[in-house]
Amino acid sequence: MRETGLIVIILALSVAMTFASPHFATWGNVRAMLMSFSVEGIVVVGMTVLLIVGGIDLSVGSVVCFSMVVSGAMFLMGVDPWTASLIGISVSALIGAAMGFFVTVVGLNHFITSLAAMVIVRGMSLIVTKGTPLSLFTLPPEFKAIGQGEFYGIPFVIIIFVAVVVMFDFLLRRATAFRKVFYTGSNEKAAQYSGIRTRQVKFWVTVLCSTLAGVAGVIYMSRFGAATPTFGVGMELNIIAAAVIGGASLNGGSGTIFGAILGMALLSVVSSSLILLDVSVYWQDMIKGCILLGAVSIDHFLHSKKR
Amino acid sequence: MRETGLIVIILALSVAMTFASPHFATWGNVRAMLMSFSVEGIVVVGMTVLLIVGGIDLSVGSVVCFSMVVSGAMFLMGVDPWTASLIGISVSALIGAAMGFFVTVVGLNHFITSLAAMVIVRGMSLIVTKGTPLSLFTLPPEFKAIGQGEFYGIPFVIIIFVAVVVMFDFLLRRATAFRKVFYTGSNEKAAQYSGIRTRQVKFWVTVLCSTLAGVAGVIYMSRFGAATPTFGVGMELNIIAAAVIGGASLNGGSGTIFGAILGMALLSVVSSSLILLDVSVYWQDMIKGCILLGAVSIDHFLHSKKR
Amino acid sequence: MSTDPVLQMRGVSKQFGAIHALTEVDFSLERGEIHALCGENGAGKSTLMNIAAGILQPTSGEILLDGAVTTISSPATAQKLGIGLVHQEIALCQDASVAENIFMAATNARRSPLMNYATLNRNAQKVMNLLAPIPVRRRVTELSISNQQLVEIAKALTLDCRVLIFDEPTAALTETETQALFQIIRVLKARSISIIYISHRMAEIFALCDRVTVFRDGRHMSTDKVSDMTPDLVVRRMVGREISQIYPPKLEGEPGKTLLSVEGLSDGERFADISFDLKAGEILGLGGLIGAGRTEIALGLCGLRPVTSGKVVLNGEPVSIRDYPSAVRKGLVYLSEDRKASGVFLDMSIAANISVLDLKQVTSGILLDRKKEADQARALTQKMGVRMGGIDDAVSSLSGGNQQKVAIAKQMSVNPRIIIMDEPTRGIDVGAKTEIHKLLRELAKSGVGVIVISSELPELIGVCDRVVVIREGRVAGELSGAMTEEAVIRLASGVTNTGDLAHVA
Amino acid sequence: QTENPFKCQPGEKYVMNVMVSGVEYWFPVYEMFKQAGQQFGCETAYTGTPEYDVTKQIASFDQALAQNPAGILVHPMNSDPFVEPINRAVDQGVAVVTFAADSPNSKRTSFITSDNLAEGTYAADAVAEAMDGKGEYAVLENPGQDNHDKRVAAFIARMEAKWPDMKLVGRAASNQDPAKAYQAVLSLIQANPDLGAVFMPEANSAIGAAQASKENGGKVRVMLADVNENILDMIKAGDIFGSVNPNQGMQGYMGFMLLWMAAHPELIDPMNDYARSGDNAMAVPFVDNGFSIVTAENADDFYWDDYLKRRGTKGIEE
Ligand SMILES: Nc1ncnc2c1ncn2[C@@H]1O[C@H](COP(=O)(O)OP(=O)(O)OP(=O)(O)O)[C@@H](O)[C@H]1O
Ligand SMILES: Nc1ncnc2c1ncn2[C@@H]1O[C@H](COP(=O)(O)OP(=O)(O)OP(=O)(O)O)[C@@H](O)[C@H]1O
Ligand SMILES: [Mg+2]
Ligand SMILES: [Mg+2]
Repeated sequence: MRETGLIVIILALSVAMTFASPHFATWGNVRAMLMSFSVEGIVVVGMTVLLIVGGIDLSVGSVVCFSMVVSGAMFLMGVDPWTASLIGISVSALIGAAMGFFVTVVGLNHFITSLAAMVIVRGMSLIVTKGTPLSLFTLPPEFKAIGQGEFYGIPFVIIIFVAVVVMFDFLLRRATAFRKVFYTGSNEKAAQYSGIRTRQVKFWVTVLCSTLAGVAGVIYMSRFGAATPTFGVGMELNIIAAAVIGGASLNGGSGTIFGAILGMALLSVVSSSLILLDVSVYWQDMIKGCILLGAVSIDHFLHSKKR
Repeated sequence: MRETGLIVIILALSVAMTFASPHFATWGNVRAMLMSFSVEGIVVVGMTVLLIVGGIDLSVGSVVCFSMVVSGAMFLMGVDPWTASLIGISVSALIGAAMGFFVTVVGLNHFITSLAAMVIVRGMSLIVTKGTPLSLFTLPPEFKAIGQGEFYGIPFVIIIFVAVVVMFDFLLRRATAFRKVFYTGSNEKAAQYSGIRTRQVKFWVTVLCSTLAGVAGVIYMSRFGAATPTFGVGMELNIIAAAVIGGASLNGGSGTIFGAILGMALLSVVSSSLILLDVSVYWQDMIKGCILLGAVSIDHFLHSKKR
Repeated sequence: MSTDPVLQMRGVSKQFGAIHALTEVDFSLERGEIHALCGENGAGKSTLMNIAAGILQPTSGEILLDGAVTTISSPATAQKLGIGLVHQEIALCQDASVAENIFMAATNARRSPLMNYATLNRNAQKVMNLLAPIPVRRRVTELSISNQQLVEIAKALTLDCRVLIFDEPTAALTETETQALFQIIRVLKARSISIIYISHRMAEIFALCDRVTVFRDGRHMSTDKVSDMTPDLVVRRMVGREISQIYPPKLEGEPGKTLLSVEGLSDGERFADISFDLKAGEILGLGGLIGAGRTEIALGLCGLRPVTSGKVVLNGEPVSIRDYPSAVRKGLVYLSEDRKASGVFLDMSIAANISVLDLKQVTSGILLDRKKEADQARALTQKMGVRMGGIDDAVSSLSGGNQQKVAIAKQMSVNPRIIIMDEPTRGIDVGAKTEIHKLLRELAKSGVGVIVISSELPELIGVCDRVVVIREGRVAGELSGAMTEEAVIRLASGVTNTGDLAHVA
Repeated sequence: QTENPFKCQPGEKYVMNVMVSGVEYWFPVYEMFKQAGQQFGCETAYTGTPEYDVTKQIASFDQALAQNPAGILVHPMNSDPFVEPINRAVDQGVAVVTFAADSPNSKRTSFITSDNLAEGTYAADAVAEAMDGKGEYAVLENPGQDNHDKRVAAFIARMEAKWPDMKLVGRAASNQDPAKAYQAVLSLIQANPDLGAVFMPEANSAIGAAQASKENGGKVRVMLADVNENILDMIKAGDIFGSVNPNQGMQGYMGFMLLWMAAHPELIDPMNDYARSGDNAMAVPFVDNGFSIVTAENADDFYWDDYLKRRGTKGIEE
C-alpha cells in the first residue's frame, strides 16, 4: 500500500522529534497539529477526488474565502448563522457547477477554468467585503462551537474532519458512484465506451470539490469569527501538494483520501517541528523544502521497491 | 493554427480599448504593457518547452529571485557585474540540474520536485539576504543598460525578449533536438523505442527552464537595481497560465512559444485595460477573470470549429 | 561471413514478480530467414522480443549477436546493433505527424541540427505508399487504429537493421494490406535481413515463413522447418492438446424475427445511407477494406458518434439513441477495436475492467459488492481462458491477447440484446479464438443479435451467416450462404472483373 | 490682492499608486488624500494593481504616468525597483512623493511615513509593561517585507535593551496568513507553555493568532500593527491586547500637501542653490505622520465605516 511509506516517514520524524523536543509528543501539541490541518483536510478530500478524475482545482482557496465571506455577510444582514452557512455552502457548490459547466460543456480544461475561477471568486470576495475583514464577533456561541467547541476534550473540528475523511475514504474505496471516478480518470475514452457518462462524473466531482471547500469556509468562519477577503491565498498549492505526496497523480486515475491526509500530516509535522525547534525563520523554508523532498524521495523508494 | 484565435481576441480587445480610452493606443502604454511582460516572457519560453515534455516547474519564481539575489550578492562582494550575472545564471542552471536529477534519476514527478525546489530556493534567497533587499545602486551604468537602456527608443529588454522568443520559437519548430522534446512529451515510450534518450531530454529541458529563469533574474536585477528576497512569489501561476492559454497542455506533447507569448499578451492587455478604464479595484479581479474565461472559451470555440 | 546465427538467445528467463514469463528459453535466428514464433496468449513471445529489442532486461540468460555475447541495455542500443521491432501495442506519438513518426529513429540519429520537413515528408510518403496511401502530414491521432498499425510497420521499414521483428503486425489488417506487407518482407529477406514474425494466423505463417518456433507457458517447445510442419501440428505443440480449428456450425434453417433494423443511417461525413437488418439467431458480418467506415458505422449506431439521419428499429420499436449509455440501457453494446485507447483501463484491476459495463450487477445498495465482482471476474476469466496472476492484477500486466480477452469478458458480463464486436479476435490465439467463435454462436442461438466486424476474411466468412460489405462508407453488397473470400474482396474494393458481381447490391 | 495660489488648474490631477490595491490599509490614506485634493480643487485618482507583484505595480505606475498627471503619491512595493520609473516620472515633470515605503535612491521629492521603528518600540513597551517586565514572548514574521521587518526588529531590540527579563522564545513566519498564524501560535504555545505575548507586524495574522491564544486559555497577549473593524472588535472584547496604528489619514493628507507642493516649486523663490542645481525647491525629505496605540479604551475612535458614514463619502470609489 502506498500509504505505509508515508506512515513510516511520519512516525520516524515524530520519534526523532520526541527526542529533540519534550513538547512534541504531548496531547496539546498533537491536538495543535490536528487542529491546524483539520479544516484544510476537508478541502484535501475534494481535491483528491478531483485529481483522481483527472482534474485540478486552483480556486479552492478563493472558494473557501468566498464561502466565509458570503456566510458572514448574510449573517451581518440578519440571516441566522445556520441558514447563512447553508447559503455560503450552496454558493460554493454553484461555483463548482459553473466550473463544471465550463469543463464539461464548453470543453475547457480544469486548470485554466479553475485559474479563472480563482481570480473571479477572489474578486467577488473583494466586492462583498470592500477589502475589509468582516467582523463576525456577534456570532452566537452555539455556532462558534463548530469551530471552537469540544466534545469530551476533543475539538468538534477534529471530529468533523475525521468523519469527513473516514466517510469519503470509505466511499471512494467502496461506492459504485466513486468507482466511476476512477474509471473516468484512468481512461476517459474507455469509460465512455463502457457506458459511463464521464461528463456527468467530472461535473459532479467538480461540484463536490467546491462544496467541500465551502464547508471548510464555514468552519473557518466559525473558528475565527471573521471573514477576511485575503483568506486562503495560495492555499491550493498546499492542498494539491498534500494530495500528490499522498499518491494522487496529476494525470488522474490514482490517489486515496487516506494518503492525501497523510501527505497533509507530513507537511504539518514538518512545519510544527521547525517551530518547536525554534529554527531561524530565514532557514525554515529551506529546511522544510529539503525535508519534504527527502521524505517524498524515501517514500518513492519504499514504494517502488515493493513492486 | 491555434494562435490565430488568440490574435483575433487580442486585436478585438485592443480595438475596443482604443475607442474606450485615448491612452490605450499610445506608445507609452504599449511600452508599459510590453515592459511588464517582457522579462516574464523569457521565463514563459522555458516553461512552455517544459510543459511540452510533460513537466511543470513551480519553482520559476523562486529561481528568478535567487538568480537576482546571488548575482547581487556577488556584485556586492566585489565581483564585476557580468561575472556575477554569469554566476547567478549558472546557479540557476544547477538548480535545474538538481531538479532534473530528482525527476529523471530518483523518479519523482515534476510537480512535487519543483514544489520542493520552490520552497527551498525561496529559503535560500532569504538566507542570503537575511530578508532585506540588496541595494545594487552602484551597478555600473553599462550593466544597468540591459534593463533600463534603449536602442532607438526601444528598450533593450523588449529587444532581448523578442530575440529569445523568435529564436526559441524557431528552434522548437525546426530544430531536431527540440523535436525530441515533442516526441518525449507526446508518448515517452514511443520515443524511447525510437532510441531517444527521453531521460536526457527531460533533464535538459528542466535545466533550460531554470536557466532561462536565471536569465530573467539577471535582467530584473539590471532593471530594478535591486535584489528583493520576496520577488517573484506566485509568478509560476501566471507563467503557466500564459502557456496553457497559448495552447500548451499539462499532459505534454503540445504547445508553442508563440502561443504562450500571446497568452501572456492577453493577460497583460486585460490587466492594463482595467487600469486604464479606471475600473473599481473591487471589481477588477472579477472582471479580469471573466474576460480571461471568456477569451479562452472563444479561443477554444474558434479552435475546435476548425478541426 | 560467419556461420553463426545472427541472433541467438540462450537460457533466457524473465520474471515479473511471481510470474515466470519466460523460463530457460533458447532461440536462434539464421541470416536471411523468416522465422515464425508461435504460442498461446501469454506464452512469452512479446516478452522475448522486448528483450531482444532492449526494452526489457532478462532475469537470466544471454544474448549473442553473430556469435558474440552482447548486452542490449536499451532500445537505443538495439537500434545501433541493427535490431528493429514492430510492437504489438501501437506506440506512436499521437501529436506528431505520420511522417515524423515514421522517421523518428532516423531523426534521432541524424546529426543535422535542423529538420528538413520537405524531404522528410517526401521520403515518408514513399515508404508509406508501399503499404497504403496514408497522407503522411496527418497527425497520428486522426488515424484509425488499423492505419496506425500500418504506420507502426512503416516505421520499422525505415530502420537500417539486420534483424527485424514483427509482433502480430497483421492483427487488424485486411487481406490487401497483409499481402502488401508480405511483399515487403520478402524483399527484405532477399536483402538477407533476418526476420522474426509473430502471428496467430496459421495461414500467414505457412505462406511466409521458413522456420517456426513454438512456445508454451514461457518455454521453448520446438523449432522446425515450416515445410516439415502442418498447422495442426503447430497448434498441438502450442496448446498441448488437439484443437479443432473448424468454425462452429452455422445457422440452420431460417433466422427468427428481426432484432435490429437500420435504415438510411448517415453521419454526413464518413458514411451514408447505411441500411441492413439483423435477425435473431444469425451472426451478421460487416466486411470491407481498412478505412471503409465499418467502425464509424458501428459507433454511429451506438451513439458513440453523431449521426445526421437514419432510422434504427430495435425489436420492432423505433429508437433514438442519443448517447452510448442509453444504447447500453437498451441492450446495445459495442466492443472497441482500439483496445488500448478505448477498450481497457490499463492501470485498473482485471475485475474492475470486467464489471464496468454494468456496475449494477456488482452493487448492493450504493456500495460495490467486492465478492460479487470477484466471482464475476473469476467466472468470466476462466471462461475466456485469461492467463493472469490474479483478478486484482492490473490489466497492463497481461499479454496483448489476454487484454483482449478481458475486453471481451467485459462485453459478456452484461446480457445484451445486440452485441457489436469490432475485431473481436484481434491478437487472440488459435485456441481461444475457437472458443470465442463458439461463444458468439451460442449467443446468437440464445437470441442475442450479433454483429461482427472483422478484417480477417476467413474468420468473417467462417463465423458469419451473412456479410454486409462496406465500401467507402456505403453498402457495397451483401453475401450469404456459401461465401468466398474473393467475393468479399471484390465487393470491398469495387473491382469488377466478373461483371455482374458488383451489381449484387 | 493677489489670487490665492493654493488651488489647482482645471484638469490638474493627482494620483495615488499602490500594490494589492483592494486592501483596507490604503483606504483612509486615499480618503484624506482626496479630501485635501478637493480642498485644493484638484482631481484625484486611486490606482494600482490588485496583485502583490512589483512588475505589475510598475506597469500600473507607468500607465498612470502615461496619462501625465501633475503628481503621483506612490507606495513603492520595493524601493530600488522604483528608482527608474520614479526618475522617469520626475524627468518628465511629474512630481513624485513616496508614502509608507520609500525609494530613497530615486529623485522623489518627499517621503511620508509613520516611524516603523518607533511603532515597534512602543509596541514592545506596551506589552512589557502589561507583563510587569517579565515573561516570555514570540514574534510572527513576514520576512522580506521591509516595513514589517523593521517593526519586528525594533520590537525585539527594545525588549532586549529596556526589558531584560522579557525573553524571546520563538520566531515563526506566518506570511500574513491567518491559518498559518494560527498553526504557528498553537505550536509556539506547545513549545513554551509560559508564553505571555506574541507580536506581529500586520493585521491578517492577528485573527489566527488571537484564536489560537483563546483556545489555550487566552494567556497570550496578541499585539500587532494596523487595525481594521475586526481587529477593533477583538481589541474591545479583549481577545487582542492592542495594536500600533499609523495615522493613515495624516499620511494621506500630508502626502497630498507634499505632492502638491512638489508639483508647484514655482511658488517659492529659493534663496539657496536649488535654482542652480535644478532640484525641486519644495523638497521636504521626510515627514513623520505619527501613530497611535490602540487599546480597548480608544478602539471606538478607529472604525473606518463609521468615519465614512459620518463624512458621507464613498472612500476609494471616488
Ligand atoms: N509488465 C508485466 N508485468 C507482469 N506480468 C507481465 C508483464 N508483461 C508481461 N507479463 C506476463 O508475461 C507473460 C508473457 O507475456 P507476453 O506478452 O510475452 O505474451 P505473448 O506471448 O506475447 O502473448 P500474446 O499472444 O497475447 O501477445 C504473460 O503471462 C503476462 O501476463
Ligand atoms: N474525420 C475524418 N476525416 C477524414 N478521414 C477520416 C476521418 N475519420 C476517420 N478517417 C479515416 O477513416 C479511416 C478509418 O475508418 P474506419 O475506422 O471506420 O474504417 P474501418 O472500415 O472500420 O476500417 P478499420 O479496419 O481500419 O477500422 C481511416 O483511414 C481514417 O484516417
Ligand atoms: Mg504479445
Ligand atoms: Mg475498424
